[in-house]
Amino acid sequence: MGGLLESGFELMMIGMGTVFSFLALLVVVTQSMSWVVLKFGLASDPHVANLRLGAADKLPSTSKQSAQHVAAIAVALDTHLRTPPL
Amino acid sequence: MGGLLESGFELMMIGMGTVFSFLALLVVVTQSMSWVVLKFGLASDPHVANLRLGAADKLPSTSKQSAQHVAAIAVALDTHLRTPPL
Amino acid sequence: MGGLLESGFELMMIGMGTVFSFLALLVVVTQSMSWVVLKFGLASDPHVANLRLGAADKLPSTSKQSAQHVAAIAVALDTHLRTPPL
Amino acid sequence: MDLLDQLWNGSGLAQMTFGQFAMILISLLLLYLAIAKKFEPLLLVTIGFGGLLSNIPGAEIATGNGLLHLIYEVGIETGAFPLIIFMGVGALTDFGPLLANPKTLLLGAAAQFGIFATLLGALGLSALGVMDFDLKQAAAIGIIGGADGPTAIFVAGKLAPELLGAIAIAAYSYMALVPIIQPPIMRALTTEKERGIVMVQLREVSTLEKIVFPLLLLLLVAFLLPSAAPLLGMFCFGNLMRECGVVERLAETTRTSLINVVTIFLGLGVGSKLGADSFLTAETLGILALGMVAFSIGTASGVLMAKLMNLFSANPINPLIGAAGVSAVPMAARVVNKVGLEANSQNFLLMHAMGPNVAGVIGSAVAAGLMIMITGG
Amino acid sequence: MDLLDQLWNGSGLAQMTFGQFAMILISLLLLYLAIAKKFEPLLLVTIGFGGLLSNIPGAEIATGNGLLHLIYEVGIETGAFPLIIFMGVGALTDFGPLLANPKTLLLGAAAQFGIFATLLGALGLSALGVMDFDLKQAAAIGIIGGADGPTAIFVAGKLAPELLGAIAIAAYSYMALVPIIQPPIMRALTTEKERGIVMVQLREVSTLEKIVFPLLLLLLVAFLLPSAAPLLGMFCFGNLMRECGVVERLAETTRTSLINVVTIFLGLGVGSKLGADSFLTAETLGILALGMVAFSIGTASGVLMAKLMNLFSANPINPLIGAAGVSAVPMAARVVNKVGLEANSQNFLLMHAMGPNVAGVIGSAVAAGLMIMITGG
Amino acid sequence: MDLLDQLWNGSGLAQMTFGQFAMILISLLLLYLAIAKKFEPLLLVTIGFGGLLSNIPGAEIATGNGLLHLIYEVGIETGAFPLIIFMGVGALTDFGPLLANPKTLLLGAAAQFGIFATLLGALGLSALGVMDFDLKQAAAIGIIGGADGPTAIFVAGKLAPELLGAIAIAAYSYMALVPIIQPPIMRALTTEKERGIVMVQLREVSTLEKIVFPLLLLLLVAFLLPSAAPLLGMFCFGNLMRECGVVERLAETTRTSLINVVTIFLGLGVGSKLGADSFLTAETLGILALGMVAFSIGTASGVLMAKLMNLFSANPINPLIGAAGVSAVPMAARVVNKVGLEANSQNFLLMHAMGPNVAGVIGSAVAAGLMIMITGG
Ligand code: NA
Ligand code: NA
Ligand code: NA
Repeated sequence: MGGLLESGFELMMIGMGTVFSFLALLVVVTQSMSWVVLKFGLASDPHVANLRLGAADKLPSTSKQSAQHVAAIAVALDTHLRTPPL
Repeated sequence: MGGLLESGFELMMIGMGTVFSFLALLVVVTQSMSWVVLKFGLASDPHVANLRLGAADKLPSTSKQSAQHVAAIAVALDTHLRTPPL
Repeated sequence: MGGLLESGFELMMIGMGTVFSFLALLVVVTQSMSWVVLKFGLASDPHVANLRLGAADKLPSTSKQSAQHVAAIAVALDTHLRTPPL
Repeated sequence: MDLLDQLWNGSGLAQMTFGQFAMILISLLLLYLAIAKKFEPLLLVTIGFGGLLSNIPGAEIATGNGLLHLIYEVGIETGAFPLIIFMGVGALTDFGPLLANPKTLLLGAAAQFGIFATLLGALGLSALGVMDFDLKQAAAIGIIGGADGPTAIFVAGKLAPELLGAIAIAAYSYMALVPIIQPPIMRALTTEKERGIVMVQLREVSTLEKIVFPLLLLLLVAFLLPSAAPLLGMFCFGNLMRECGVVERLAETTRTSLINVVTIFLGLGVGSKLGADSFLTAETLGILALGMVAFSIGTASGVLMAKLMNLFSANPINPLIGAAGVSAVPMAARVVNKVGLEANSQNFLLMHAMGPNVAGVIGSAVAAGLMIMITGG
Repeated sequence: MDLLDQLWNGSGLAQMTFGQFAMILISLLLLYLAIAKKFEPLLLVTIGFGGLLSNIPGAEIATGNGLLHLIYEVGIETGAFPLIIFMGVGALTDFGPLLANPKTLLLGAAAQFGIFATLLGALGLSALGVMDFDLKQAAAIGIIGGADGPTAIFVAGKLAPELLGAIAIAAYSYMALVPIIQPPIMRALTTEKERGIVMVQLREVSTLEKIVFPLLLLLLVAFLLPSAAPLLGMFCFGNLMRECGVVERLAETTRTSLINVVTIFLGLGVGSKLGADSFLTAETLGILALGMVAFSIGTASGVLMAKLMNLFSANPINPLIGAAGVSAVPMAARVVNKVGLEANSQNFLLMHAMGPNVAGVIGSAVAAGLMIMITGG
Repeated sequence: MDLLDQLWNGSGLAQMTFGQFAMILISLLLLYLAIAKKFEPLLLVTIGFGGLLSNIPGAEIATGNGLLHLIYEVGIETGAFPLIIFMGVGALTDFGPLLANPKTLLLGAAAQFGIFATLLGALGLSALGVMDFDLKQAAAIGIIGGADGPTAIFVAGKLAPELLGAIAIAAYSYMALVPIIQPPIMRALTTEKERGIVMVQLREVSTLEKIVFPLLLLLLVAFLLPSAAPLLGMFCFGNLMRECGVVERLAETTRTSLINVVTIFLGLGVGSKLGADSFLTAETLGILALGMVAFSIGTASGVLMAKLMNLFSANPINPLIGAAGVSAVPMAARVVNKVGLEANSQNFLLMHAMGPNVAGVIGSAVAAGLMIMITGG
């Protein structure tokens, strides 16, 4: 009985210690990460936006192609892009 | 052979009896339920509507808060309410 | 070692042969199918459209029924049609 | 060359039996009926394609570790798929018309006579030596008359898995044929005047009644016929999610993604029972014939019950709506509407037929529970 | 007649025990609270209905090959369903407020004191001979204080499956009661002035930070506390899918169809543990009492921690947001907002409370991992 | 203290092997490529995260009763997940361009030369003693050249499950690298004038042709190569649901919720094969090298075949579209379009490339069926 209570008490100490240490470390790590991101301008909106540019956005755009062509290709691409890669 | 037919016949009698008794009882029970609901005005639309008011609707509304604040909180809440409880 | 390479080579021959034969046959079969469909006018749009007419479209339409009635039935049917058959 | 031999021996041309070839044609016929004729497409497209796959020689899709066989074991042998479909149907069902006129539950009771008459018929054929069905098999065949696919599949999976393919095909085929089977029977048993009866408009039903009803139904099942609890329990659960107003996101998923996914796999799993060996038997012909009888008797019983009730009812009942008591939701209700409009072009019976229509679902689930309990499923 | 006897013997009236009857009433009560009072309806509707089904005598839905028992075995015994729900919650969680103010993670740590105090309490009751919980059971009961349903179910499934029903009911009931349990404690431990503290507006958080955070969290778990990896791993996976911007179709399905389907089956599976035999015991009462203690201590610890942090913090922290550290997402954050507005009608704490709120999810998952590792789950 | 020891011994720092650390870095690299570079994100995000989870020491997520191992057993070992994905891809595929110009099927055939050349390469490396692949393993590696993820996973699961992780990584990596691998090969094998060829506009294809095609394809498979029936059967089933017009709700769910859910679990399951022990081997390097060869040879074969066909064709074929025959749907078709526009800014080849693109899916499934039959999967 006493043994059970004792191991419970020990578990409580270790447990709260672990939870606190873990989350405190997470505070530090998170703050460092944010500092790096902000310091090196990695979070600048253009950059983030860039990060999200998909292949579709890199499609060729030549000045000569007519609006009609562009529309046609857009429709075709749109249909096509719905297919997730195999 | 005869035994099989006989137990089939018995099953038919018992079966139709059960189906009829069960659904007839359901008629009575349903009518009673509806009677209670209508008699005691439990079905009045306001009440039913009330029944459906969620916690979100009970949020504080003070006369002083600016429209801006209300809008801000609405957006926040909306985002937040999408999270189903853990 | 040599045996393994040999059976690999054999597999390659048989494999490419099978793939080509299968797809070549599919070319012929597909072209024949399209020929039949187009030849016998099975692809005419009205026909194809007909093919797609569901039971709902065959519902009675009498000249006397008022627009109101039609609206009511439309609503009812719409609700009802959402139920997939048991 | 060895490999060429192996290729030829592995081909369908070398391995296909006549039975498999016949089943492929039957599967294509089912697909044709589903796609071109709109016969219960949600089920017949999936079952038909499952049948195609199951009769490809050497592919072993419907046996051993083949996908369709795994689907069958996981979802149908356990009863899980029909029960989940029933939950979805519950989430799609509006008990409003039934609650507005609860007496129509009796029409749903009467139409189940088709089930028991067919059971007797199956045993009769066996007594005559034409067929060889035991009590469990006869009960499973009878349930075709319930005109509810998931109920028929659930019962067949419990009582006669060896007949599951034929029973499912019969059930869905006749449900698809409801617009052809029912009208002559309905017209034969009613006068033009009866068919023209206009019924009083249904009252509005409150949300609270709709919330309480599935619970009441479940409690009645719990106290009186627990063996019907799996089927009706899941049905009531789906309906409670629909009506209670606080779990709309669950109800929405249940009646869309979930029921759709399970329908696909249910169909493929049933299709796995269309292998030539098990399907191309005399029993299948017997089942198809008995299924037709079951539908006809159920329809007739519903109509006659409505005429009987009319003798005692203050508000007149159009006897046509009795035919909807077989269930075959929602086709039978639409047929009632159509036949009613022929007699009286201002007489819209659809809403009135929806009461007996869903009552028929309850009725056949009750019958199914009873069968399972008594024949020891 | 034999069949009539069989019918009667198979009925619920003949078979129902008093315990089953009581459990049916309790299940109906859960449904009432869920539907009429909006107590965690997504879970209490499904658990409550599962409880109803599990106490229908003779239906065997929650035992053997019954659907609910199969669901339990497949989804809960394996831990799969709570983990998938956690993935879905990850896909729904916005770590923005937490990233804007990472120190609030400490509030989520403090609130976990409720877990360990309750564990000690459970062992204390056993030491006193009032109850008879071993270390694993006490640990599982303690996790109720984490105020996260899936975490509690996951841990109970590993450490004390025999208590799963009671633990789940306690967890969700108290999460539903958060608006009643927390405010008095929050008011007792704070002054009007403290409750009125206005916090500085949170900064905008960049997409990159949001993408990196779940990976950082997972790496920390991997290096320091791998036993928390299943729970936090799935949580981080869901969150990464949400934030990374390139798998939006997967994230969308995860937080809608997938989480909804799994919620339905999780609820039914938990409900299968509400059988009278296992639920109607003295232990259940003990668990309910201990669960209440857990919530209260967790709330108090969070508030006190916030007051402590205020002594060292440049920017003032409103101590109320510490109460959100128990998690109970999102209810606890809303309660904080409400109590804050009472003290200062211009003080919207919701966003500030969301940081500790999700920190509490992380904190209790960490505690859960530790418990499982140490008590040998 | 004992518990502190236990905590330390249970930590990742104490248990992690160098291999696990390396695999965590590799998994992070996959995530980086998927998120920042958009390399097949649907698969590389899920596989990469699965790889992370699988290399957390002591968490046992990818072994025993761990979630990822259960997913692997249930969904990949049985072949169910790749087949369901194939059904979903069928429901997403428009055979219109292929039906308008069926001869492009031959391009899809030619590109499969990459598969068999790679198989021979793998056996050659073994003959040289550099590697040690048997026939089954060589066949599974060759299928990487098919440039279809589900096909590669299905075949690897049957023939060489021990190589599944490496094969899947190679397949998806090279599919992602298609825009980098293919253009130089395409340019090297064609003249500027050939690349500028404008093809005649494709005709409209009727609904009936689209409905009949998947059935025709399946029948051909059934009669000639049944071992390809699981893959092509599910593909045709999905496509029939899409085109037949009567089960739109099933098709819609198949190409959204269902394929999304299965993609998530497929990715996690494949990721469970990225454990350091099985992945960090010389074989993996060999597989990566061979996979690159497979893609290059497949691309070249497709282009050369198109040039060959051009000698006999009335309507000129732009040889670039041959490169789409490897499949890698839809990336390869987009690459064709891009390279074509470089040569002639008015030349939109996308629709023309979609024919060989889906033909490549059929071609590699045929090759897969053959491999499984002959090497005895
Ligand atoms: Na029925
Ligand atoms: Na928590
Ligand atoms: Na391919």
